[in-house]
Amino acid sequence: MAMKKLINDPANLVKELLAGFALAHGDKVSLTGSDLVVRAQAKSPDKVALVTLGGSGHEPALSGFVGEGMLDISVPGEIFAAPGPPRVLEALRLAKRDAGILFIVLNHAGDVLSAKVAMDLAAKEGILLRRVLTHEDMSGGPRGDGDDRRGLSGCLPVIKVAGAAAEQGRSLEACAEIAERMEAGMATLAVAVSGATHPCTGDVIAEIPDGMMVVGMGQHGEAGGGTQPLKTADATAEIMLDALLEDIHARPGEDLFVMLNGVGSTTLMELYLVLQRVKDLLETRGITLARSLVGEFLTVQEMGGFQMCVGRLDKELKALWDAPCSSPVWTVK
Amino acid sequence: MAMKKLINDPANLVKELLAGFALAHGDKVSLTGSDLVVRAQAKSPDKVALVTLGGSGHEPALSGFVGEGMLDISVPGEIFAAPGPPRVLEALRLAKRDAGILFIVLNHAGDVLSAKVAMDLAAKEGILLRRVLTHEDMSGGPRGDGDDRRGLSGCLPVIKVAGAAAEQGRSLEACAEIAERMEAGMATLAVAVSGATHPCTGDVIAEIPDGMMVVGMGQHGEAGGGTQPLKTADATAEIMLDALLEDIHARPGEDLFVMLNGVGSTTLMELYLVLQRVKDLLETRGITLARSLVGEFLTVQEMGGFQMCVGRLDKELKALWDAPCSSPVWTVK
Amino acid sequence: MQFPGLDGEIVMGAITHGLLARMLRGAAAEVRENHEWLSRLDSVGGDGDHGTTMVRAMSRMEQALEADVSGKIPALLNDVGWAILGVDGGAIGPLLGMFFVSMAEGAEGLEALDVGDLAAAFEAGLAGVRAQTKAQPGDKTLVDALVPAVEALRAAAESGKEILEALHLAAEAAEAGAELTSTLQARFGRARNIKEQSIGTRDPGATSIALLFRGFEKGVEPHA
Amino acid sequence: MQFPGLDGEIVMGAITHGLLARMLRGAAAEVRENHEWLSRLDSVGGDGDHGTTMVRAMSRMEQALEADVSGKIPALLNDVGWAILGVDGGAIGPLLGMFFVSMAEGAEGLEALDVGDLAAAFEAGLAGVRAQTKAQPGDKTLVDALVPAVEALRAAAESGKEILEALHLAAEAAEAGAELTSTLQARFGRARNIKEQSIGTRDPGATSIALLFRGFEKGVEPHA
Ligand SMILES: Nc1ncnc2c1ncn2[C@@H]1O[C@H](COP(=O)(O)OP(=O)(O)O)[C@@H](O)[C@H]1O
Ligand SMILES: Nc1ncnc2c1ncn2[C@@H]1O[C@H](COP(=O)(O)OP(=O)(O)O)[C@@H](O)[C@H]1O
Ligand SMILES: [Mg+2]
Ligand SMILES: [Mg+2]
Ligand SMILES: [Mg+2]
Ligand SMILES: [Mg+2]
Repeated sequence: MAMKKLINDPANLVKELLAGFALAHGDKVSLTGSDLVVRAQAKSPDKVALVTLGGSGHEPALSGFVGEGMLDISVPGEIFAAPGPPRVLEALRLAKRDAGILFIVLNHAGDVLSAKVAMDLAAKEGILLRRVLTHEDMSGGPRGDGDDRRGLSGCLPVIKVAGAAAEQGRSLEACAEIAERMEAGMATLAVAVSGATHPCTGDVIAEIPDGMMVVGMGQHGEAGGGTQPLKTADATAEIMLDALLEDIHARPGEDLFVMLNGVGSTTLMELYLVLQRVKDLLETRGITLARSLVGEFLTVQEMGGFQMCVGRLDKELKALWDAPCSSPVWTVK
Repeated sequence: MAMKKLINDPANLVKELLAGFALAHGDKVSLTGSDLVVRAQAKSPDKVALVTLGGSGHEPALSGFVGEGMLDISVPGEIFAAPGPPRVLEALRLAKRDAGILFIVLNHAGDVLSAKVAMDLAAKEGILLRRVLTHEDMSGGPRGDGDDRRGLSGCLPVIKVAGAAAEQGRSLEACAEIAERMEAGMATLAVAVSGATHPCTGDVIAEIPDGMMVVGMGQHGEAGGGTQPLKTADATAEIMLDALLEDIHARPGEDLFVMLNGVGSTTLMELYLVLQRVKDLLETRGITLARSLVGEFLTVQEMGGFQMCVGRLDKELKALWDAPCSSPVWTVK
Repeated sequence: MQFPGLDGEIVMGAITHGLLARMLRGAAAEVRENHEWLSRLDSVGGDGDHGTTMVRAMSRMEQALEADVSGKIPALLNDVGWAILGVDGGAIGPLLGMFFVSMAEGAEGLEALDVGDLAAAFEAGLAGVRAQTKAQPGDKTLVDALVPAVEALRAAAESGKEILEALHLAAEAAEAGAELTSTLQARFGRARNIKEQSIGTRDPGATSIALLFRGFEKGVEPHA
Repeated sequence: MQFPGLDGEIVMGAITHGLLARMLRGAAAEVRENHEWLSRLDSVGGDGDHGTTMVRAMSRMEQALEADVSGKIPALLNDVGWAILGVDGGAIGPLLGMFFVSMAEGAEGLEALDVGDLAAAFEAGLAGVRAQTKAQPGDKTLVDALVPAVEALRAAAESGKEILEALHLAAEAAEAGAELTSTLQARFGRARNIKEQSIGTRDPGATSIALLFRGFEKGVEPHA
């Protein structure tokens, strides 16, 4: 697979992309300090702040989730690499407030470690924060063994509801509880149909043989599931949904959201087919598709495939899901 | 290039994708009649209606442009094929009103012919409408010889400003004038770096050799420009911007918008690099990047590359650009 | 002249409703047999779907033939036209659809068509097509096959030719016109984008017209 | 013992600021020489960037060495630690960074380190790493090289070994620990996702630790 990317010097890739990102979404976000992405209009300091960190190369994630009703700060790292603790600490200092910081960390070793160091240092400075770890990738291991489960695109719904709660002025405890409730009720499963390349090194991220697909692929092409023949949209939807519903123990009568996150070259066209099938399958099980979200939110360069994230919604979470927000990836009036 | 798409029976592809599309964006759009895409909340009948038509397979276009402050109805055709006149006529009948219909047609033979037949029939039924043709693809031929220039993603800004004008209650004449002013001041140029496949037939849409790119590729892989070695993001931006600025005769002191429309597998990351460079280049020419739009609006399946659309903005067009809207692809509060 | 074995629907020298249906079925068969060639021609300068679209148009036409209970020539032609207009098929759908819709107008009120009536109906069809497009003969479109075909039919009518003979001459003229398009540069349709590179290949739309007229002829030919 | 030719900075049996700088430069050289191997190891169960990230960390370390004007061991170690923390480099950055930052705390107030001080500083560094991760020896991480290395240094100090000898024993122990990781299944880091498939390859992080200790030794060795 020859790399065909329109880039400049790989050494400046992240700096340049952040500059362009801030330019493209200047009404919603801006850059500050050591390339921290912050809201264009800062949230009132008496409200809980939301901060996250993570590698770049997954655009629009994670910085695209910054904005009113969502994140206050994202700390973007290098391509697929967590930012180091100093910049994370810088973000925590910037967000420091009496109301506290909800610190959302996706479960990947680098992110977790960087966050841990930064939090330890922040604690010494009297910065009040609560960490919420997202680890909803069911391909990592059995539910309960949380450490094995990576954080995939499910961070988006978590950020949406917790961000809405913070915007409403709820306490740190309340925001953390909401984030954790959302997180605990969800699971994500990925399918990959074609590979991608690392934009700096040209290294192949996942090679998927012709006519095959891989269920359970991680965010950087890590293996984790079975290679199997490429299926129809309907059959793929069914395989994935069945596994996810079993994982979250979904029961008839429940309300769920479904997010379909295209990871790169898979078209919206395909995702719409999958969503349609998901809805029908849920109906036959007596489950309501209460909310849905289809698009490219957390990508893996030009990889083909998508992540299906399914989660439980109660009345409060639904209201928070529907609450106003304004970020590059999600605007609710 | 082996086709790797998650689809079902190709014969039902468009029906299925429209159902999923309407489901995913049920708060903004719905399906009616013979799969016409309409706004979830209809516009007041005393305001001008906006209608368009076009082939499918370009998701989110064109139906993703339906919503408050944008289109009232889109008539989606088969994959890459214009809808036949009867469904177009159905849409015109549905939109019929004393205020009139602004009928936006992208310059492709099929669309133009289908629109023409439908308009002739509509005229017999006393339906008041004005057609606006978008044909801003500068690779088609010299400016002025409009018939040679195809309608590419530039329809989006046209729909945005004309839709905003209609929402403000302006007359059909005024809306048409605004659409035409926007259209006359813009040009689009496409670059392709990798090909795609037709989802129904598996046919290759554009084969682009390793290490090469094609400037001036049409929306369905039609040739139209030169094949050249793949360049950096900066160099590509410069080649394209220079050509576009010359085409629209941009002068120092002017305000322009730039839209970068990813057509499939090219990442947002790359588009952000291009935008950054475009801004710098405009600055050195004394031109202001007054508005920008980066994303995937009108795609060509999994093709790699993007369309750069550049256009003149006056005070009124800027205000209309910023006016509230709510469609699957564009929401302004 | 009386064609034997054709359900007795034949009126000497005139196309009845039944014979029209045969003509149309003949056209459908001819297109179906050659659809891969049509797509191949379209893939040079267009999007390679012309054969597929024509087959879909022909299927719609056959459905209209199946559904028709009017027994009237104009009604049948109008239904066929609308059926073809209903194909989401790019350029060819509206043009071919309007050809038949306009033909129906040209045959208004007639129970059967003699050679002159047939020429008039085809002339109306051609006018319907030309109302939709600025394409002129020489622009490498279906107009290049349709104009000579209709002219040949009119000439045959003027010189008192029989229907089968007239249709044969029209088919020959359409084929000659289509063949000639390979020397032309496309000025309409997707193929205009490839400019000079369109020279050397027949226009797919013109080729379809040639196939339709060949099929009309075969449809009314006495069965061997 | 006095090493000749080392700028007169050597105090018998103790690591001065200048010698510490040599140790660190030695480590950087050793990693740089082997970075492709490190990335190859990481590409089995991880994302293949470990060598690249380590090189970036070493470059940052060298910048800190360059910039250092304190002349103090704790300040130098702390600067090096923060420099490495500043690398956007996934898992290894925070762990290695905290290793040096914590070492600095362990050397607080000292002008030079005798073998016992050095052991204590490394123990503080190890504790700093272990405060960040639940990984235990046997979990196939850098802990598997670091623990035996630090233990060997402590044992050498207890038994009155000289610094060079002590660093040699630590390097040997680190290498043995890193080599042993090839028999283990990864329970931390990205490689845990490939489960049993991680067996058979050395852990990249542990391998880096072995290279660092080998480099420490080489850095203080008398020049040939
Ligand atoms: N503007 C036009 N005027 C006349 N004929 C046209 C025009 N555009 C296309 N055609 C005819 O249609 C044919 C292509 O039909 P088809 O492939 O079905 O449509 P599309 O190009 O939309 O895929 C061309 O070969 C040409 O004969
Ligand atoms: N949670 C952890 N605890 C201890 N060591 C870890 C942990 N995660 C990763 N490591 C170490 O880091 C090494 C991988 O480093 P590196 O490739 O730089 O990071 P990343 O996996 O983020 O790309 C592993 O070989 C392992 O030794
Ligand atoms: Mg075609
Ligand atoms: Mg077509
Ligand atoms: Mg790694
Ligand atoms: Mg990494």
